[in-house]
Amino acid sequence: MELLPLAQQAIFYLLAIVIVVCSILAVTTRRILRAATYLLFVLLSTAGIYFMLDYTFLGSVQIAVYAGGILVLFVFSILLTSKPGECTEEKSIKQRILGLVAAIAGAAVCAYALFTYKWPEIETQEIQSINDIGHALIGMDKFQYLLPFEAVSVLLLACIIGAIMIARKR
Amino acid sequence: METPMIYYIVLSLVMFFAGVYGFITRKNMLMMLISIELMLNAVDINFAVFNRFLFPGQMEGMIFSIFAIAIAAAETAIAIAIIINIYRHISNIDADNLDDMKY
Amino acid sequence: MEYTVFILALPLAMFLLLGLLDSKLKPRVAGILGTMGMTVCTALAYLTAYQFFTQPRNAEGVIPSQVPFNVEWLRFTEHLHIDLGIYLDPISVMMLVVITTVSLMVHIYSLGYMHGEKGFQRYYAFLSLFSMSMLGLVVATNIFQMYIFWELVGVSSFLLIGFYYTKPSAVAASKKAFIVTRFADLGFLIGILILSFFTKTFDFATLTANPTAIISESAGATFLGCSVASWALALIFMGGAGKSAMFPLHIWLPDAMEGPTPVSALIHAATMVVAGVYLVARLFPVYCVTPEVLDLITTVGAITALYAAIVACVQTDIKRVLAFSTISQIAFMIVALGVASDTNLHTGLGYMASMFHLFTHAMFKALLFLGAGAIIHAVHSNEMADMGGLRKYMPITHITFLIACLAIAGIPPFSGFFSKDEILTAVMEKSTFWGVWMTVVAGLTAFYMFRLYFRIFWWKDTDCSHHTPHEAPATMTLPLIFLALVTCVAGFIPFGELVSVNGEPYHIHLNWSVATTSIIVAVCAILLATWLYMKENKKPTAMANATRTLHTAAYRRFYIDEIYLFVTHKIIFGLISRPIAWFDRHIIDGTMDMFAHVTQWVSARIKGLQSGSIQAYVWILIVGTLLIATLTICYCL
Amino acid sequence: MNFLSLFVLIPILMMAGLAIARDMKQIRTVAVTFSTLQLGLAIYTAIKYMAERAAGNAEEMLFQASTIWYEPLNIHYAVGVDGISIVMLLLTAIIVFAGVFASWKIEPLSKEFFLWLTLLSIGVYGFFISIDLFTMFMFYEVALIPMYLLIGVWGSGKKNYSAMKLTLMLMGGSALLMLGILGIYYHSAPEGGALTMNILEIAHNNAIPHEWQYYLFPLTFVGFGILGAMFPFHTWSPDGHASAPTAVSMLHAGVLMKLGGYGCFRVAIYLMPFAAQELSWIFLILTGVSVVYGAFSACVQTDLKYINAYSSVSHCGLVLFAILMLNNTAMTGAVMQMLSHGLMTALFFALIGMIYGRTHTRDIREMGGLMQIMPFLSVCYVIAGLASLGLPGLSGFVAEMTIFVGSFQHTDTFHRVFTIVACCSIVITAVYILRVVGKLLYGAVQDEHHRQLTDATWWERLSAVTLIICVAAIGCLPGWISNLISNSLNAIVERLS
Repeated sequence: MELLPLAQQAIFYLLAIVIVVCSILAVTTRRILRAATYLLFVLLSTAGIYFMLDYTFLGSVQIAVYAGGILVLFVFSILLTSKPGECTEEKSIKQRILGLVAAIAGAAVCAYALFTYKWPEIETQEIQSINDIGHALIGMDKFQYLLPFEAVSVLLLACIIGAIMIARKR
Repeated sequence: METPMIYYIVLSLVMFFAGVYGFITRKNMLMMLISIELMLNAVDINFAVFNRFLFPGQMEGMIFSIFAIAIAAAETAIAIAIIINIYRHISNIDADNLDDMKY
Repeated sequence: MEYTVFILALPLAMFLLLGLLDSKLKPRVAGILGTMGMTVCTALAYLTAYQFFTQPRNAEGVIPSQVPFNVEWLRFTEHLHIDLGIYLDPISVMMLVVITTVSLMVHIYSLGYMHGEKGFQRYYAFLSLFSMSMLGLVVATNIFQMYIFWELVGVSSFLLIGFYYTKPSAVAASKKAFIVTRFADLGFLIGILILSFFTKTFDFATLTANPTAIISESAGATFLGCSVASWALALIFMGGAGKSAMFPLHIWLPDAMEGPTPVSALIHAATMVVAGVYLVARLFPVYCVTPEVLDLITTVGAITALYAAIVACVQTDIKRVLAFSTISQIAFMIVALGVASDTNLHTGLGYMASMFHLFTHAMFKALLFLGAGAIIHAVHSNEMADMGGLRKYMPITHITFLIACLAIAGIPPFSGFFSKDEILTAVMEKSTFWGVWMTVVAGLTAFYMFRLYFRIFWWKDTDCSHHTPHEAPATMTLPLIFLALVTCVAGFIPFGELVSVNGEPYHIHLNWSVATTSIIVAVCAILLATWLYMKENKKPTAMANATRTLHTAAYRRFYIDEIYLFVTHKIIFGLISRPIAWFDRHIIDGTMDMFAHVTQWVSARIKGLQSGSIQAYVWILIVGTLLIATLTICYCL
Repeated sequence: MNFLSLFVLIPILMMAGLAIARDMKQIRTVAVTFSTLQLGLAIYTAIKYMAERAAGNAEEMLFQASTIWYEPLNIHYAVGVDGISIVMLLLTAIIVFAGVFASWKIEPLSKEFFLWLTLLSIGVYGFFISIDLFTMFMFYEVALIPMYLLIGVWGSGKKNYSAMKLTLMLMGGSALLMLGILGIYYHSAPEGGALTMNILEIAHNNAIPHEWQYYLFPLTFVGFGILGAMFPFHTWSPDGHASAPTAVSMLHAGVLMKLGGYGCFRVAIYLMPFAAQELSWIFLILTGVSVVYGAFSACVQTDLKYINAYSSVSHCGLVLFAILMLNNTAMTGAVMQMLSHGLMTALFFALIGMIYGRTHTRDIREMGGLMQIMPFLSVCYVIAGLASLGLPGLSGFVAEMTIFVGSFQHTDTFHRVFTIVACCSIVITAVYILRVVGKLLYGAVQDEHHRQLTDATWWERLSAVTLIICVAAIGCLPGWISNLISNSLNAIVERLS
């Protein structure tokens, strides 16, 4: 992508704002369907981030699997388990404040670590093509991942069956 | 590539702790699941970002993200199946009500 | 003289035979078998005595002691080992004769007395066991062998006292006898330990050959102000005092009369109870080096003699009277040993006197007990109240009993006179105080013996309409007659020629001043008894009433038994055992259980953390992670 | 193959035989055959051992053999025996033999009972023949675990509580022991040498630093001491024994408790002589207390098994007490006391089991006059009692006297005074033994129902008579066994000086 640096910056900030705002809204809203919607925005923006990093394959997977697959599941399950317009119960204000404190404290500790750490300067290099990714996923050499790939496929299959088994009516 | 790496990481940091906050303050299990998704997503971003900025010639991070996404999908499917099953049993999906397996 | 082994082996074989074949044998056969065994044994003992005393004396005029048999039984250390052997010297040979004689008499007597009793074979088995143990005790070559047989006689005494095991009083008496003597034996054992630790030997010959070893080896070590040597010997004497029923360890002996009467005659009058005297005599040269212990022995003996004599005056159970008389007479022997202070013939007179009295006393006391047995056999009661006027029905018993009474009262020419005279002489020479004291006791002895005699044979004419007492069968009268004969002649045995403190012959000569005094005292006492008890009258009751407190106290044996009961039940059981048992259950075990309870309690608390609430887990996770992270940042960066 | 391994092999074959046995008759046949074989083997070993010694074989342990089975920690299956092990093996074989007859009619699950009992005996035999620390420890655990089931399943009274308590406390001991053994292992050789678990090699290397001995000695001594019922870790014993079935009580009090004393010799004293000398006084006080304390406790108990269990505390206390005197005579006495106590306490428990099986009560207040009803059992009980209170001619006397004389030879006054304290136990022993005899056997019959009861059957007689013969044999002819032990102790005593 040959975007101008400025434009790139602008897009990044846009995505960043969307992510930050939507993730906070997703965890604070009392309407669960809205939360799912906010999550959708977050996921899509994340895909945008991946595109910005030139990981187009990852971005596509993100949109296809997360935004396309998982979120649909969420929406279905929300519709199955709650009535329209119903607000979810929340914990007491005290607990929420405590949670907030914990989250902020965690964030502060992490941020401190991140900002004090000296990151190495690395030269930018050419990005691997989708070809390479494909080879890596089904190759058997070093830095190639056929076994995990197959394991994940079996896992997914097992999940499909398992999910059906668990969720079916008895 | 003018946007420095740290920007991305801070972004994922915010997302992650938003997830943490959601996880510990919401009663509804679906909401907790959504929070988990947020956290997972934040981690995925980190993988990708570290790969992109620190090990540009390789693709372990990205592949990890792909697997993480796949596993998240699997996990969500199972979790939602379980939640639906629980809902059938107790017409409610509040985590507080689910402590039969304690001890 | 290797055949002496059979003196021990025969009774042992009899015990095993009768014990193992218990009910397979006919009672009669068992009795005769046991008696025959004992007869052979007695014959062998007499043969030994004859050969021993007729052997040539050595240059000093001493009959050399012999060890015809000795095997090592158990080796402890280089120096210390228990041997089993046979040590023959004048006193052990004398004891062999006494024991086998009395034992044989008792065996024969029991054929009649125990006839038809349940457990007849068992009785003879125990008698054999006892004879074996007692014989083993007297021939012991070393102090540990003596201790071994000491314990064995203790247990056979226990078994025989508890012969009528269905009778609670007999069971209690046997228990008491065993435990009291066991307690005394503890002293004996500790004494042996101390003695052997310093002298490095158990052997009598070595110990007595070098009696000062204990003093020199212990090198002035003291404990509570007394030298260790004194402690050792005093503790050994404690063992002897327990067996010989010295005050205050005498309490078991009167109760031991619960056993069959022949057993009382054998064990609790003639043989086992003199074991303590024998023990002191055996170690006499060693005792001589610690005069303070000899003084202790004298004091204990004198107190016991007076105490027992007073108590004997008021008892109404005839066996009890005899029991206390036994205690008193043994105390005479003990006093005699105590006043003998050295191993030369003159100052060591008490030694000879003690042994002489042991010999004569064994005979006449056995006679008294067997006679009492015949009486009990006839009237089926131990109580004086049920007796009286028996002289007409039981002439043989009457005569023999009278002879024995005269002997014990110290009337010449019966054996008791000679031996008691020697004792009084020896005591008198040492200290006039004890001499007078013992003479008074001798007078008391004459009094209570004749009180007994008159109450049994005179007093009143019993109403015999429902049951006529009859003379005992021949198996019972024969031993009486034999022992009576012995009592008549024993005084003329030249005892001092055979047994004396250093083995040299000693010519017994009567000290007429002492003898006259004692005869006068004894005759006065007998007359007093005659006046009081010859015919049924109210004088004794009146006297008892006049001295009510003293009489009751004496009758209750000055409450010594009550004190013991208090100590054992209230203090040992109530204040030691029970608290310890409680402590064990509740404190020690409670602590162990507490560990278990604390574990359970803690786990019950911790399991709350496993609440099943995911959010709680996450909370803990977050807090934990934060903590670790913070700590890492603080300390590592 | 070394013939000592037969001690483990025969019980294993016995288990196989039991596994295929189908009815009670076959089970008994197998049990009797194999326990007789074991007894024969033990006697054969003893004779062969004495023949070897007589032939001048002066090796410390005879019939040694060793096979490595776990390389990384240098753990061997190493066997060998000396006089002490021989005595213990004989004891085990005799008690197993008597125990089989004592449990002739065990119900229910007889087959399983004998299987577990055999496993227990494997552990005990293995422990006594091993000279490798770890293998020894392993056999020790093998002996402990079946106990839990044997008490828990076939016991009586509060069996679950007792089984749990016993197992947990002994496991606690094992934990200390494990630490101690590892500690010894890591100091078993001088700097740079090959570490070893072999007891003889460790003793030969003599490399355990003194400051380490201060830690390792208490660990191992207490670890084994718990099994030897050392005050204040003895409380498993009364409850455990009271609940255990007859044969298990016999084997446990008779043999398993001896593992403690044996271990103290073999491991604690032998390998750490320095600390043994330095620290012995602490344990001397504890064991001296337990001698008198156990006897006093026994005086007021009313349950027959409790009386006997406390008497075991007292007698086993004497074993440890004598061991700590650290001289040849006292230690000989300790081994003899182990043997003697093993036999007579087994006899006691066998008789108590037989009486309990008839009267269904163990409370002495509810019984009386048994002499009239079951004379054989009562006479045996009296004999056991007399052995226990130390009657000459029975084994207890020999053992106790050896201990007392040996202990009193100690040059230190403190030790001698404590010996006198321990001596007092013989009087208290007499008190509680006679109390039971008087109450239980003599006197009038308490319960008229008891009059219908029968005397011992032939197998019960066989069991009791076997033990009585052994007790009397040792009591009458103690010389050979005392020599056997004392010669083997020389090696240990030499290391102490």
